[in-house]
Order: sequence, then structure tokens, then C-alpha cells
Amino acid sequence: MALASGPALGIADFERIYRSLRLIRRAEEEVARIYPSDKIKSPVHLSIGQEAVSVGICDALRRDDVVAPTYRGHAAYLAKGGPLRELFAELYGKATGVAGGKGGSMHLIDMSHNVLGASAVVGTTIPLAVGYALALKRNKSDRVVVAFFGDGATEEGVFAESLNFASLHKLPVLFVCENNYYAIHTPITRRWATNRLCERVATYGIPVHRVENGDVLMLRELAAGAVARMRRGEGPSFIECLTYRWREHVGPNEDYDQGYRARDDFNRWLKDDQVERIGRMMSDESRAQIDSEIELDIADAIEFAESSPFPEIDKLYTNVFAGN
Amino acid sequence: MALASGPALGIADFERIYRSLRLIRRAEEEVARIYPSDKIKSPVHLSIGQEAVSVGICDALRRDDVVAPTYRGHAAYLAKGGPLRELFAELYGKATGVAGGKGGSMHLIDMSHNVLGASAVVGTTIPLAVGYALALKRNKSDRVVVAFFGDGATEEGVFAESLNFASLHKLPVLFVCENNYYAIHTPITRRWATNRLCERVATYGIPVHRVENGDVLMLRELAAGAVARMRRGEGPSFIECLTYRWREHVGPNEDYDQGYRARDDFNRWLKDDQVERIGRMMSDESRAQIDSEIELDIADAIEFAESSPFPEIDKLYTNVFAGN
Amino acid sequence: MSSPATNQRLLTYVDALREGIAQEMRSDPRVFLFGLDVDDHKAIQGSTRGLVQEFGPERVFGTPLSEDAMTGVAIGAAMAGMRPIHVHIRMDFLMLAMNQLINIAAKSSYMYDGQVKVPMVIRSMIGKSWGQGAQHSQGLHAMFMHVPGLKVVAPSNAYDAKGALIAAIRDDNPVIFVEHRLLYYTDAFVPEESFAVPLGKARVCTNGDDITVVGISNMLVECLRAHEILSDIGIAAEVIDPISLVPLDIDTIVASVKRTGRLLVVDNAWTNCGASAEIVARVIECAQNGKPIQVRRMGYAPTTCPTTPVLEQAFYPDPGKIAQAVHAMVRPDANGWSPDPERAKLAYQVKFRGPF
Amino acid sequence: MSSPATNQRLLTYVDALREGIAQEMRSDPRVFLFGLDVDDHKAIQGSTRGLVQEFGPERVFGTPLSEDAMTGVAIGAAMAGMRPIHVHIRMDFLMLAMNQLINIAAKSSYMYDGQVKVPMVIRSMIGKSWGQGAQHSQGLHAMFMHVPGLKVVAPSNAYDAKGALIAAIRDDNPVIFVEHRLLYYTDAFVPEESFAVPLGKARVCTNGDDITVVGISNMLVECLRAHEILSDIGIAAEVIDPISLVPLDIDTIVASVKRTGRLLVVDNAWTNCGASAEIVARVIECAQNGKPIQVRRMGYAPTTCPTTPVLEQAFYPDPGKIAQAVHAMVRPDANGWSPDPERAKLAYQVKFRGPF
Ligand SMILES: Cc1ncc(C[n+]2csc(CCOP(=O)(O)OP(=O)(O)O)c2C)c(N)n1
Ligand SMILES: Cc1ncc(C[n+]2csc(CCOP(=O)(O)OP(=O)(O)O)c2C)c(N)n1
Ligand SMILES: [Mg+2]
Ligand SMILES: [Mg+2]
Repeated sequence: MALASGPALGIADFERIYRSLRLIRRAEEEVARIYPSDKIKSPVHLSIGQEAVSVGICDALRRDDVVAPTYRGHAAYLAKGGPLRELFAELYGKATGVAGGKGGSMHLIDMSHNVLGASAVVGTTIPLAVGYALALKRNKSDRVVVAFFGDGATEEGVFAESLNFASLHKLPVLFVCENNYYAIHTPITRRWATNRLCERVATYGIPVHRVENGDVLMLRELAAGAVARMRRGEGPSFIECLTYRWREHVGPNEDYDQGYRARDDFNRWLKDDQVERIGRMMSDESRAQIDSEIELDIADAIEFAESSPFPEIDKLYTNVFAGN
Repeated sequence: MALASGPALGIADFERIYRSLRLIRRAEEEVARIYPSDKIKSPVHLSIGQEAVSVGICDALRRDDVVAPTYRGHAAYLAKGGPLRELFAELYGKATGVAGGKGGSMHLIDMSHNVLGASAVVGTTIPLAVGYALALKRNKSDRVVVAFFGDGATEEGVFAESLNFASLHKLPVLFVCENNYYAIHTPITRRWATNRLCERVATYGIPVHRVENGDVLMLRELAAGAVARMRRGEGPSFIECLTYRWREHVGPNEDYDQGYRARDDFNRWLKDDQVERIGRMMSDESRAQIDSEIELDIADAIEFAESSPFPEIDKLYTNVFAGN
Repeated sequence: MSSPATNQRLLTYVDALREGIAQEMRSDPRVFLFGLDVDDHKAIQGSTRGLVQEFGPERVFGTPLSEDAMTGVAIGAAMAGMRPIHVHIRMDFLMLAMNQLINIAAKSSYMYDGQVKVPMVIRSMIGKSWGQGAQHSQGLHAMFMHVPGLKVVAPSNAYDAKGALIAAIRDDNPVIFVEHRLLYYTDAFVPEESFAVPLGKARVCTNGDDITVVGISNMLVECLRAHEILSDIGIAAEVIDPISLVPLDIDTIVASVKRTGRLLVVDNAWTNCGASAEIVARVIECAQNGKPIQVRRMGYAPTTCPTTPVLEQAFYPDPGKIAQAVHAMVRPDANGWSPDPERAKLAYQVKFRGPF
Repeated sequence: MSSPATNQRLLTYVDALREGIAQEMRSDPRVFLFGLDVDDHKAIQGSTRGLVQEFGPERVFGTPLSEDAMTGVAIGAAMAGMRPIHVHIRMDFLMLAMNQLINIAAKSSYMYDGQVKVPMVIRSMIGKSWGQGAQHSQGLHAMFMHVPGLKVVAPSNAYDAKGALIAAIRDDNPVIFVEHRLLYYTDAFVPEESFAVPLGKARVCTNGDDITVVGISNMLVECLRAHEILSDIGIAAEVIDPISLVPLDIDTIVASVKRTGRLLVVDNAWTNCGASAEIVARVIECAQNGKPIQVRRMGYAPTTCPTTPVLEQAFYPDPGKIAQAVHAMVRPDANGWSPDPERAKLAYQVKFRGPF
């Protein structure tokens, strides 16, 4: 695979992108490490191996732009700037979590960084992103929205409905399909009649791109182009990003021994691991510096989560309705 | 518009096709005539002007093939051979109707001619047709299923889901979109991001055709081709049939004075009226003979409906569950 | 109920809906209205007439046939600070939107612990008669009542239609707004100015000591008609309109039942796990330590809705059947009474005009 | 309940489900099973393990993520004479299938006046704990109970899981089959041979004169645990498992309540317009002319389900809370009793094994 060299980017960009990639990788590795202790009582869908999609796309966004992550959403949450402490606290079910412990891993949200709430029902946040984009357009804002979703989500009818409406109204929404080949353990070949997703999306009059090798810089470049078009009012775009989930569908482990996919596939993707690749684009010193800062941040976040209190019982009854 | 000459067909074919077209036209004109009397207490969605789609497609089918009509379904019901008496009786709400008066115009069914029950919720019968086709394939039958639906139905997510599944399993189902440009009063231009429906369907690996002029013989030919492919186990096909609804969306009247569409459009379609056109392909004598037989049949059916009893009150409680 | 103030006029339910929407759209630029066919010449039976002309196609627009995504669009826009009104000409079509309504709209405030709210109104109409049949006539409010996080309102008259719709639009939560098509051309005295009918307050429509009758949506009108028939024979029914089903003003109902000792709930829906079951259960829970209470529920027959008029008539409660049921509860020993069919038919014609 | 026959063995709920399906698939070639992930190595927690190997990919197959269309496919295949079993690993996902289930499956037999029938089973699992949260833990059976034309079954143990599933597969109607994930590894004595538990017959699990306790799905197990705790202090609860919610064997419940004078219904769902409301309302309707009856409902807290364990524990009824509620009803004057937490915890561990 040919990886983009990203000529327009400077060292500060690489460092920023690396920091984001590495933070996500390490934070999730820590989640996986802690998980067997049962302190995290929340089903975790890790993005380890898929970080480049969230990072590449979010690096092209402003803070006031909006992202709609999925239940596999730690990556998008962090890439968009969501706070680490509140993430860990939420996984621990603590009162200090982003959702006060009520949402857990599958329902991350951080409206202060414009991270929309994630849903555990596949595909349901796609039209929410479109609706958010409609509101932005009506308010004559130049902010944009990114909808992240998996290959499986494209099979839900709501995906087609959302594409049609977004294109009809020329809404500022970037559809990002993280195609990791599988929905749980079922490969695309047993779910898709054909592999012509991009072609299909294009029939809605939506510009499409397909990135086959997970190249974070290419993703960033394509996202930047799409964002520019959206800010000019030219409507939605679509990017299909091939990627690979290194761990099991849900939970902390690898699962190459389960027979549904081959470790060789993983090995091929490992070669192009974007964390490694971008890490090599800076001095060992800078990288070591970033790495150690990340370790400190993660240790701090875990400590924060561990020492935070569980919510008071009466919190069970709050926020059923807005305003009480 | 160039109309197909149908070289492979003989006079008996034209007479059969004409009889079907003319029966539907006249039966619905009678429905419209009776409607103001309020004897028909059922919302009627007339196919006047659109007969060619049902007739062209159904003429390519065997009796043991299956059709799934919509709430605008008198035409498909009759074209497939559904009995006229029981149709009128159903519209009158009589015990002798196809559904004992429980279904009305929107829920016609006649399993003895393999007419699946129609639904008043747009798009819902599309996956039913696919499921029926799955059952046929599993039973190694060479029977096929036709799903009729409007342009509006293609906007429902279930349409995309159904296409994918039917193609994935190579099911014997012919998708027939009756594109009459409108969903109620809203034109396609305000509902579809683009007009590239066929192109989109083709991305599922489904052969597609588009008939722009309502040519019943062309429709028959394309259907015959699709049916042959399906009987050979080669999977689904799709035909988009442009057509024009001459009357209002629901009810017996014209509505060109309502401002949402122009009488000129109607006039253009009138020129190619398939009832007239096919009628001209036989002697005046044969046509007159067919016409008068149809009039007798319709008069008989109306008399049957009028003289049939309403269901007994205790029928309210039957068939809530199968077998009681 | 007060007599009409000078700024009140007789207004139909449909015009009251339209006026309420228009007034809120004028005063709050965040409000927009969309849904299939809201902007065509039929204008959802007239309830959206003139809105696209006044507010333009950015704030009033039709949609593709995509109930699932359009509901998501409404929720997403609401999360972004808008106040969408999403219109469905049939309540039955909400079945296509259940995932968004139940799994997202109802839960967002809670599962995101207040970081977002979802102020939106789902207008949906219950159909009846002229062969609407199985899929065009369902009152499905119980499904929404079942799930915490949704409000559910079902006004029975023009006054409440306007006031409760305004309250629903102003509410910070998703509100399922249940209309009944047969009510659309009933009229009542309605103030010209904007006003809110508070959600969660029932109205005692008639006073009586013999029985408490709760009527939901269009059934409230049928109950009032039954009330007239019953008055003739000296039975005084206290007819209560809950207006809002979530939150439900059970206290008003319980207070009445404690006095009358009898409760009949008549719903525009099936009874099984319906609003009528809930009201009966709550009343019994609240009043079980006082004098014994007699209860009864009426609603759709436990069947699918048939189209033919003879069966359809048997499917629904009507003033005659309601009066008969009340009579059987109040005078259990006086067997076999049924109202004079002519009188019952007359009651059918009577318009219910408020004022409130 | 009889003692185990020789051909019975202890079987888990999950294995009982699998065995029931396999036996029906062997004896009836019309039966097929499909749904997301039914054929992967996790095999829906094991409940479909081995089926694709035995019956092949034409009769056991996974699907795309398309719940709406897949439900339509099941219905269409059923209309064509097949007997599909459509599996959903979460009941919450049924919200995507509501249009097909409510507007087509429930109504086809009726609106087509018997010309077609829809014999199909919708298997769906209620989740609980370990942070399933808002969208992975809902028991939504009340929505299906509300609509005529659907049967609804919620077995609480391995014996009924097998027998009721077989009955559901053989039934000519759409059956919503409600499983509970926490029950999957509970075991009971289950016959090896194929047998049907008739839909519409409740089971009296324990006899008692002080109170009738109806437990639905997993809550039946919690009620039996509460029953143990209560036995210790001399309160005899008659615990009833309705097994089938539609049709509902209300007679068995009414007969018990007429004797005990007290009814507690504990549901694995919200109470508002829930199965518990329906059971309370029906019992009151049937028993209102006898001695006064005390009623109470328990279910989910009237909130969305939170993920954090401390709140989640408060969200659900448990044996301690159930025992406490019963105690308050049976001995209203003996204020403030609560079970020894250790004893309550112990009760938690007890396995419920039948036999029946
Ligand atoms: C509507 C719905 N159906 C099924 C599921 C169960 N489920 C959870 S994740 C998942 C796979 C989704 O695959 P994809 O969209 O490719 O995302 P990935 O997990 O691969 O990131 C499925 C089927 C669900 N959560 N929601
Ligand atoms: C799911 C659903 N949404 C909305 C409606 C209301 N409705 C009835 S017919 C119709 C138009 C359908 O248009 P199309 O599919 O093109 O069929 P046509 O009526 O033109 O034959 C609509 C929107 C419905 N019946 N079902
Ligand atoms: Mg995937
Ligand atoms: Mg159309």
C-alpha cells in the first residue's frame, strides 16, 4: 500500500496527530488491562487498530465542529478532544463520568467538545448527525458534522434514508464509514450483495472517497477537502475507510483463535500501523516526550476514576425528563 | 416516445392484454362512478392511467407466480386474475368480499391467484415479497414473486434493505417501481436527491431496466426476460416504470385544478394511453366483443356486491388469531 | 369552566392546532415544522394551512417517505437547539419511528445525564371510519406511555388542542401529541392569544356523584354524549378528561373515584396494557384502603380494526354502549336498560364546544 | 410439580432453547432459523450452537443488519408456508421491526380474513447488568401485549423455555418469545423428548394463603427467592408464573387472589401501561364483587436504565425488595421489617431447578 506523505504538513502537525493516535492506543490498552479486574462494568468496544480513522478525520475539524461517534467511540471521543478523566470515570461508573455513570462506554458524550452522544443501537446516530447539520445550516453556521459508523450500519435502511435527505438539503455532514470488514463476526461477504458501497452513495449526488490502507494523512486530507466544501455550503461527502479491528468485537482480548478471521489479516494491517508510522516522523526525543506525557495523563485519569465516588442513589431519578 | 411493436406476440396475445387493460380501466371507472353514493366506504387509490404496469408485468407470469400489490392495487389484483365480484364486494364491505369486508380497497388479497395481501403502509410489502421468494427458493420451486411499489416507497429504508438481501441470496423476486412522479402531491424533485434510482439499484448487482413511456408490450418483454432469469435461479431484477396517475391520489376525481401538477402532463400521457393503443391492434369487432363482455362482468360484479349481505356482527371476533 | 371571554371565538380543533403552531413559530425562531405532506394544498387536513406561506420552506417543509431517518433528524436538530414539530398523518406510521423514539428520544436526557435535551413534538393522528381499517386507525399512545422520558398528550377539544400544543412545543422534552381525526371539525371557544394548557393537569368536565368516567382523546366526546343520555335518567356521571397521559394527573381522578366509588375508563385504544389498565391500576393502588371501588374499562374490541361499517361500529365504544355500561355499574339491579337508540343517535350529533 | 421422570435431566435454559429448536427443525422441514449472528461461534450465547452444522446454511443463517426488512422476510416466508424463527440478541432491537410486527404480522390473519397466516417466532432477549444500560436491557413485552394478533411468551426456566418454544414454533400465529439473559445459565429438569408447554396456562409454583405473587420472566426467579426469605418468617406466598402473557391465564391468578386477598405483580419491565397494570386491572375487574383486594406492582424504576452498578441495583426489583413489599402488604402493622441482607444475598444464589 502507498501511504500519503502529507507534504503540506509540518512537524507540529505530525506531533499533534501522533499524540492523538498514541493517546487513543494507550488509553484503550489500559482499558483492556484494567478490564479483567471488573472495575469497568461496561461492555467495551475497542478501536485499537482503527485509531487513524477518528484521528485523521477529527484533525481536519474545528473545536466547534460536531462529531457523532458510535458505541465503538472512545477513539472519536478522544480525537475530538473529549476529556480523558471523565472518560475513565464514566467507564468506572463514577459520578464524575461524562454521563455521571449512567451511560458507560457505549454512550459517551461531551457537548463541550461537540461530541454527540453515542448509541448502542447500530446506525441510529446517522440521522441525528444529519438533523444536527440541518440545524447548523438553518442557523447559517459554517460548522460541520461528522457521522461515524461501521460497515454494518450501512445495511440499516436509515443509512439510505439519511443519505437521500442530507443530499437533498445539501447539509454539512460528512459520512465516515469505518469499514473493518466485520459486523461482530460476520464478514461483509455474507452481508453485502456487492462491494460497491461508494458507487451506491455517489448515486445520491454525494462525492465519495475510499481509503484502502488506513493512511491517517490521506484521511486527514480528504476530510479537509470535504470540510471545505461543506463550509462553502456544497453539501455532504462520504468517505469509506477500510481499517482493521485488532481486538475482539466487544471486550479486551484478541480473538484470532476463534476461527472467524485470520491472524495474517491482522499482520498485514500491523505493517501499516499508523501510530508507529507517524511516530517515526519526529525525533525520538519528541516522541518520548509525548509518550511520557500521555502516560502521565492516563495514570492521572485512572487515578481520578478510581478515587471518584459512585453517584448517590437519588441520582437514579434525575434527568428522566429535561429540567428535573 | 417509441412504443415497442411486440413482434413476437400474436393477435390472441393482444386481445388478452387488451382485455386486462380494459377491464381494469372500466372497473375503476365504475368504482369512481359509484363512489359518491358512499356505498363504497373505503379509501380508493385508483390506477386509471397506470394499468399498463400491472398488465404488462402480470402477463409475463404464470398463475402460480406471486404478486405483492400496494394499496393502489386494484390493477395488480385484476391483472393477476383476482375475481371481480369479490373485489367489488370487498369495496362494499360485504361478507362475500375477498377479505369478508374486513380489508377494503387497501388490503386486497386473493391467495387462490397468488395475490398477496396489500398494505396501507407504504413499502411494507416489499420485504414480504422477498420473504415469499426466499420460501420458494428454499422449496426448489421455479415460481417467482413480483413486488409492486411506488416511487415514494423507494425512499423507505426497507427498500434498500430488501434489495441487498434479495441480491445476496439471489432470490426470485422482480422489483417493479411504478414511478408516477408523485407521492400524494409531492413531486420526486422534492423527495429525491437525484434521479439515479436505476443506477443505485444496479450497485446491488441487480439487473435494471427503465421504461419511460408506459409501453405495455415493452414492460411485458422485460418482465418475461426477468422471469426467465429468475426461473433459472439467477436472482432478482428491477424495472422502473414511468407512468402517470390520471386521478387524484385517493378518491374518484381528477385534481388538475389543485395546482400541484399540470393537465398538460396528463395530456402527454393520454396520447400514449395503452388501453387505446392495444385496442387498436385488433378488429373493431373483437374489441367490441371484449368490451361488451367486460361490461357484463362489471355489471354482474356490482350486482353481486350490492346484493351480498354485510358480515354478521360476530365476525368481528374471527381470525384475530389463525384458527379461530 | 368560565364563560367565553371577549377574545375567545368558536374555533375548530384543526384551526386551533394551526393557530397554536403559527403563534409559537412567530415568537420562537427555533420552532420548525416538517413531515410528509405538511406543505401541500391539503395541508394535513388543514392543520398546517398557510404555514409554508407565512414561514417559508426552510421552516415548513415536506420530506421523503423516510419516517425512521426523519425522526432522527428531528432529534438531532432538537439536540442542536431547535424545536422541531414532526407531523404524521397517521399514528400507525410511528411504528416506523419506534427505534428513534424509544431508544433515542426517550432516553437521551437520561443516558447523557442532562448534557442534551430533546425538545420536540411528534404530532400524530388517530384515524377512524370510512374504511381506514387495520393500519390507519390505531391509537397507540400506551406504547409511548410505557417508556420513561416521553410525554404523551391527547387533547379532546379545540381549546386544549391549541393550549396543549403550545405547552408541548415549549416543553424541553419529546412530546407525543395524539390528535383524533374526528375531532378536527369540532369547535370550542378558544382565546385568540397564545396560552399554554399545563401538561399534567386533568379537567373535570362534568360534575357528578354516581360514577367517574375518564375519556381519552375522542372518547371524551363520546363520554360527554353518554353523560347527556344518562342525565335524562337521573344518573350523574363525573366526566374527566386527563388531557395529558404522561404526566398523568391521577390525583384528580382518584379524588373523584373516592367520592363516586365507581370508575369507567373509556379509551381510544385497546385495553390490554393500555392507558385504561394503567388508570384502573393506579386508582386501585391509591384508593384501596377506602370503600370498595367498582371499575370497568372500555376501548377497541380485542381485534384488529375492520373496514366494513357494520363491524367497525361494533369495534368502537359509542355513547350508547358507554351509557349502558355506566347504567349497569350504577344500577346493577335494574337489568337490561339500553338507551333509546334515537336519543343515542341525537347525542352523537351534539357538538362539544367548551368553553373552558 | 412431579418429580423428575427418568428421561429428564438437568438442562440449562440456553441448552433447553437449543434442544427445542433442534427437535422442531428435525421434525418439521418448514422451520428455519435466522437473524444476526445466529451462525457465528458465539451462537447467541450458545442458544443456536451446532444448528448450522446440523441443518446447514439454508435453514440456519445470519443476516445483514436490517431488522425491518428481515422481519418482513420472516413474515413473507411464513405466509408462504414456512415457519421462521427470527432471533434478536436484544429485545431493544425490535423497535426497528415494529412496523412489520404491529402493522403486518399482528394483523394479517384478520385483515385478510384468514386467507393467510403468519406462523413465526420472534426470539428476543432482555439484557441485564454489566453496564447493558439504556438500550440493551428493555423488557418491552407490554407493547406487544397491547396489540391483538400477537402471542407473547416469557418463560422463566429451562423446562418452559423448551416447551413453550416448541409450542410457539407449532403455533400458527406470530409469537413474541421473550428470553432473559440472566436465566440462560439457570437449569431445571427437562424431558429429553419433544413436548409443548401450552400457551395460555399459568403455573402455580408455590402454594400459599397470605398473598398471590405473580412474577414475569426473570422476576419469577426473584419472587421465588423472596418466597424463601418470607417462609423463614412464616409468610406463605403463592407464587404464580404466567409463562404466557398473551393469551394470559387470568383465571388461575384470580382464583388465587380470591383466596389470598392480596396481589403483588413483579414485572421485568416498566409498570406504566405494563403487564403488571393489565394483571392488576383484570384481577380487580374479575374479583371486585368479593372481599376487598390489596394490590401492588413492582417493576423497573420509572427511569431509563443506568449503567453504573449502584444505580442499576436501585433500578431493578430484587428478592429483598420483593420480600419487603410482601411483608408490608401482609403485615401492615409490623412496621419497618427488612430481610437480613445476608439471607437475601443467599437467596440470590439459590438455583431454581424445577422440576415440573
Ligand atoms: C440495530 C442493531 N442491530 C444489531 C446490533 C448488535 N450489534 C452490535 S455491534 C454490531 C456490529 C456492527 O458492525 P459495524 O457497523 O460494522 O461496526 P463495528 O462493530 O464493526 O465497528 C451488531 C450487529 C445492534 N447493536 N443494533
Ligand atoms: C409509511 C407510510 N408513510 C406515509 C404514508 C402516507 N401515504 C400514503 S400513499 C403515500 C404516497 C406514496 O407514494 P408512492 O409510493 O409513489 O405511491 P403512489 O401513491 O404514487 O402510487 C403516502 C406518503 C403511508 N401510507 N405509509
Ligand atoms: Mg464493522
Ligand atoms: Mg408515486
